[in-house]
Amino acid sequence: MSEAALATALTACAAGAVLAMVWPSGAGARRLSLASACAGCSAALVAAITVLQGSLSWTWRSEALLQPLGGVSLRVDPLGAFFLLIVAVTGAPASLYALGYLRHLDGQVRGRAVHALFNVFLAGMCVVPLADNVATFLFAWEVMALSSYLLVVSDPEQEGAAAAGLWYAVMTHAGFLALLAAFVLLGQGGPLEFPAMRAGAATLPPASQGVVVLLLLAAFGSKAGLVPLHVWLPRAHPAAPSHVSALMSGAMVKLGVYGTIRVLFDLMPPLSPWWGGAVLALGVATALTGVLYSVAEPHLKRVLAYSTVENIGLIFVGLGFALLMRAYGNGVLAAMGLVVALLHTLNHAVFKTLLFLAAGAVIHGARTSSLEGLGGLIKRMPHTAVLCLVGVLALAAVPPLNGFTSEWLTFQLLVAGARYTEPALAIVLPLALAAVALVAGLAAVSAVRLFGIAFLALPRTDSARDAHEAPAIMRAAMLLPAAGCIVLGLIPTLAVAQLTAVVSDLGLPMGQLDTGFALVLPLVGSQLWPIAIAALLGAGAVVAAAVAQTSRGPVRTDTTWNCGRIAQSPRQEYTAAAFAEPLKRVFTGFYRPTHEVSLDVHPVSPYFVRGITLRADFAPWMEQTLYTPLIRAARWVSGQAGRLQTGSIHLYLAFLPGALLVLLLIARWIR
Amino acid sequence: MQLFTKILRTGIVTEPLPDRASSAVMLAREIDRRARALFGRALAIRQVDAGSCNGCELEIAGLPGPVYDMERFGLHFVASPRHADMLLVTGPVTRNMAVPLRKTYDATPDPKLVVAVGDCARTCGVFAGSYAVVGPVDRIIPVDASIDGCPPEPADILQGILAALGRIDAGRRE
Amino acid sequence: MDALFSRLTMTGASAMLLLALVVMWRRHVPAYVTAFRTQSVVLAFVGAIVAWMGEVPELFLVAAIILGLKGWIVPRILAGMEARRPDDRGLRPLVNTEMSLLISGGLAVAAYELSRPLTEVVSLPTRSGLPIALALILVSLFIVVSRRQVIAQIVGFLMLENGVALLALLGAYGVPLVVELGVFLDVLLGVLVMQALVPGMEKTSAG
Amino acid sequence: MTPIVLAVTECLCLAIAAPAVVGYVRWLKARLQGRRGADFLQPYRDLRKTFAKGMIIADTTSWIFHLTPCVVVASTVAAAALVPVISASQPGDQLGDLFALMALLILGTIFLALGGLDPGTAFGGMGSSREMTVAALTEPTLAIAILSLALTAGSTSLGTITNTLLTTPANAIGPGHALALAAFLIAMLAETGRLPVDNPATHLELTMIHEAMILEYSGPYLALLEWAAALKLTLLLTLASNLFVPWGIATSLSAGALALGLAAVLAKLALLATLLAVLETRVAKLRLFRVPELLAVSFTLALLAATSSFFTR
Repeated sequence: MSEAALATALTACAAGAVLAMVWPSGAGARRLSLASACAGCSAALVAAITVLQGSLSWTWRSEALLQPLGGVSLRVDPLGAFFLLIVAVTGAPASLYALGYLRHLDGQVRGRAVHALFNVFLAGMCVVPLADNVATFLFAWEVMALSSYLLVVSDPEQEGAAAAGLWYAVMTHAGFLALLAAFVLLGQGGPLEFPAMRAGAATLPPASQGVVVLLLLAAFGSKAGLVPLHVWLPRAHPAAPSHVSALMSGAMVKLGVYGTIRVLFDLMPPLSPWWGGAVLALGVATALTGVLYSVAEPHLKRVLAYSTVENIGLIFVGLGFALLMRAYGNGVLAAMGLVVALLHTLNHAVFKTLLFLAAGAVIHGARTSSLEGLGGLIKRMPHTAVLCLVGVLALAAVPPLNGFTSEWLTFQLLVAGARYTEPALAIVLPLALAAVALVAGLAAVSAVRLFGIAFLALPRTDSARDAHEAPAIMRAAMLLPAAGCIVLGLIPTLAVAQLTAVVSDLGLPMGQLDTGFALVLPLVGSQLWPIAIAALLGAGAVVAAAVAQTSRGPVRTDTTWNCGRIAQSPRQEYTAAAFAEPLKRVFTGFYRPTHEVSLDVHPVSPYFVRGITLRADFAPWMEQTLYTPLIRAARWVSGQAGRLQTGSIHLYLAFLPGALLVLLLIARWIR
Repeated sequence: MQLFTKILRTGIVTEPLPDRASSAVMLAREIDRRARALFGRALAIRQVDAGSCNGCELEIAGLPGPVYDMERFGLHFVASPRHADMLLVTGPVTRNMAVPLRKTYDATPDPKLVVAVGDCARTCGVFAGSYAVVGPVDRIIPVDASIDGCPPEPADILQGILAALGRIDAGRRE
Repeated sequence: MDALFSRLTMTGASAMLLLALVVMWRRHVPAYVTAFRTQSVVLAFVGAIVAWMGEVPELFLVAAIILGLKGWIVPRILAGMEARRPDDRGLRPLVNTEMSLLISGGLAVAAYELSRPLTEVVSLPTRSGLPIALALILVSLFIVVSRRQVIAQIVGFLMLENGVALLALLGAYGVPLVVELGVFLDVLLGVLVMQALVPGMEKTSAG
Repeated sequence: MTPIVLAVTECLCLAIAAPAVVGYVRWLKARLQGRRGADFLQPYRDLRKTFAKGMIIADTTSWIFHLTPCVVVASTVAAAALVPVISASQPGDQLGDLFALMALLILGTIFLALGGLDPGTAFGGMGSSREMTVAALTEPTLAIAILSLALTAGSTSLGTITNTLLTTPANAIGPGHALALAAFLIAMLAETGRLPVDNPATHLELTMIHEAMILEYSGPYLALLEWAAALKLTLLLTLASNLFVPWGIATSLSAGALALGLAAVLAKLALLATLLAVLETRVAKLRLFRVPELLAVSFTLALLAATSSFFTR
């Protein structure tokens, strides 16, 4: 069953890629390729669910393909299937959405290329979580990276696309090299098959074990966007077409999480607690950095990109906790940590897909992507507004939406950890709890700012004033993840039940977590019953509305009260920058804000001011401190290398024996 | 600590209010029954300075204070006409304040009352005939009660408000 | 009985720690003096408890001296100094308030971690208060480092002394009486000397 | 069945008592200012009047403006349903725990902020921005205070915390408990917009936080919002009294026990409200940018509470 479904999925994607190129009419190419992409995602969904339900696992091997690298071998197990599920639930709405979103590209070669690459991208992401040897993994990983890179740079008139693509390419390939090195070390010269590595990893000397973990964190962290390797996300996401950003943020980034889990929990034996602590700290730092920037960022899609960084941080908090507990041999808590991390991965995939698609609809409809230029869209794009509100509330982690359940579980996790462990942790975990709580609060601020500035009040520009609602197909595509947010929020046990299979397959004892509709945690003696809470909220709201209706007073419409001013103009509204100002002041040490005010005064007297221009920005100190030196060093090295090219043919010939000699010596020395 | 010992030593300094309004208060029109029942012992007031010399504001500032304590009658000032039941208007209406006054009146939900405070509000006082003055308050919005005096005493203002509410009977009627 | 004993002493100790935190939060120097006075009273109270429940009668005397000296005389002297110095309420500390508070929180947490070996060797019922005493010492040191007003620094020094006394009380039911008296004399002399020196110090440090 | 009925009655009790608490605080403050003031029933009269008044809808607003009062009321009521009031037998624990309560309050705050942004006035946006900032900075304190309660009680569900404290009252002596209470109370002042964070009686838009968001509301909507604010204050006071000083709360469902519980919670509420009034008479409003310092204080207290309650448990 699942084999067939998976085969269907991959064939559908391949067919989509081909059709996009060869079909005569542009519109037909769009429809067919994206339809087959959607079909592929559905098939992948079926495959994933069958595997998770039966918690079965099967392998498939072919020496013919990728022969020189040792053949392709796939293994479907619950962990891989779960991430396949994530790819599917993100990919299906994205491809539906693209049907309407990319209509303007019909008849252009670029359109065909984008559709084809989209299919390739999907196929690559479907294969990554199933790879069972290094060759397959790296191949699929690289397919994924290259296709997404091309998609990022696909729009020439998108400003900064080339620079974003460069950042992305450099980061992802640095990650690739680190990954290669790590796998080679992990393989210890043996066959680079995951089962062999799993067997051999126990005998890995601790020193090289540390190196491996470090390299892997760098590699997967650069894909997932861990601080300080997150710099490419806020650059690449705005440049890419929105359905691609949704796919990257919802699924591709999560495959970095997948890699971390696969290697640290599956291939490698329990590590020393220090690594768990390090991952936890890394997660906290990532979450705080992401949320602080997402609160202050003026660009709509960059706000979402930074909030992705934040949520990745929360996921890694769960992972680090699980690593710690695994190191201390507390299997139940480790399992709980892993479940929380995976659940939040799924939840974030769903609502972030929704939000990126909504952002695409906004940019499509209002033709501007800066929050400062938007406003009042709730009247021009009513349906998008409702869908976006759902996503924003999930982002803010409030009941009864899915963001809340995983947030709640994270809190419970840290409390349980503080109760059941020795003093060292009891001092670390409260700080982590405080940080996570702060992140939750700031995420709420960012959510209110995003929705309130973009959709409420008066439009701030003409383009926002005559914005138009997204086409029906796009709204239908957004409806899917919105429904997902609500269902997963009301019945979290749906997902948790799937996760038990994953965790027990990784050999961790699954503590009893789910009963019916309520999440019950016997460990901390607390439970959550989202449906009941939702019912209570609904009842309260209905009663309140009814009470408000019963009043006998006359109701009339009037101009907004603005202290007797003659006319209200958008210039009186609070801007996105102003909304974030208090936090900028509180965390001024983090933002390092820069202000430059320039007065344009009348020549007659400095007291007649014609205009004031204020440029407020904050210093990107992470880039400056970390990447500027690196770039300078790279420049220097390449400059030195340039010296070698004197142009004399003899020197070039002399390089050959020299290189040969060096290599021979190295080989001799290794033996 | 000294603060609270002082509080204890001072005690309550609120002065009782005579239950018949002074002759300074003039009632333009009776409050209707429903509004009276509504505002019986709860009224929110928005103060509008329609161009006064701020003498009346100085007196009005005494109302929430300990001596006159308007809160004991269930009266309090609010920050927005949306929350208000009564507009307390001072000053001759200047040209610049005519529109804002009108807008403030429109921004106040029904039922609502208007009390004009001070001579200027009723007759434009010494500013009568100035090119900058449109006219008395009732030229712009309907006035329910007015209080003479330049400026009127806080007690008179309080009695005027209560008279407009029909809680004490006014000194004079039109 | 022992449980009550330890909890009471611990409550007193943490009250003293909180009073040290007051210096971080307030910017008004007289408040510092009040905080120190109250802290000394609490210290005397803790001493009395130890004397009573730990059956160490001579500690009653020590508590009485603490009450008289640190709870009355020294604050009087400090208030006198305060009256004679220029008003510098706007004077910011070297570390801003949020940071100082978070740092002191961190110091307290660290104190818990550092004093674990100590609490393991001590077997008295009062040992659970030791980390707090250590935290008090660290925080007062931080006050001395991070404040600009000289009086605040003196208060920090005195609170440090309180912390040491608290550590002695909880860790070993107090040091011999003679030593205790010597310490009191030192404190008194120190304060008097500082009182003489403050004007000069103001000039050099406050800038 | 009985527990459900009891829970509903408790929720109703809070809802009905809420304005009286506010009125009592106002009356006491008036007395402390040397005024006669209005009696504690005044808020009911104000609410009745505001409910019956006409309503004005600004022409720039959207359906969010109409949704906000309903959601704010709903979230506050849902939060109130989690709080043990008269009896410690807590069907509310089925729904959620303290973290869920926190999230429900945040839900209300979020919609209040959206409602403030919807008309597009400067003051509304200002209020929303400040309210969200304060709410975000309060979260960590609340979380750590909850943690220190959970460390001693072994659970984050309200009923369990109350019952554990009732069975082992020794937990209450000692620093952890007191520190957590202090931290919780400071965070509560910030959450409910009382002095020194926000002045509930101010008329100056520039100093407003909560009031600035509802400047555009009138009539029944305004009444709903004011009543929800009162309910929020009351439920947080009840929470403080029953989580930290649960004694007197009914542990059985006998009439006598319930009566005693009612009396006890009323007494505790009165005490806390008096403290609040005295505090608001004593302190002045902080500058907005000193509020983070206050929250840092409460955070430090909560941190100390968590650490020490770990070591004493």
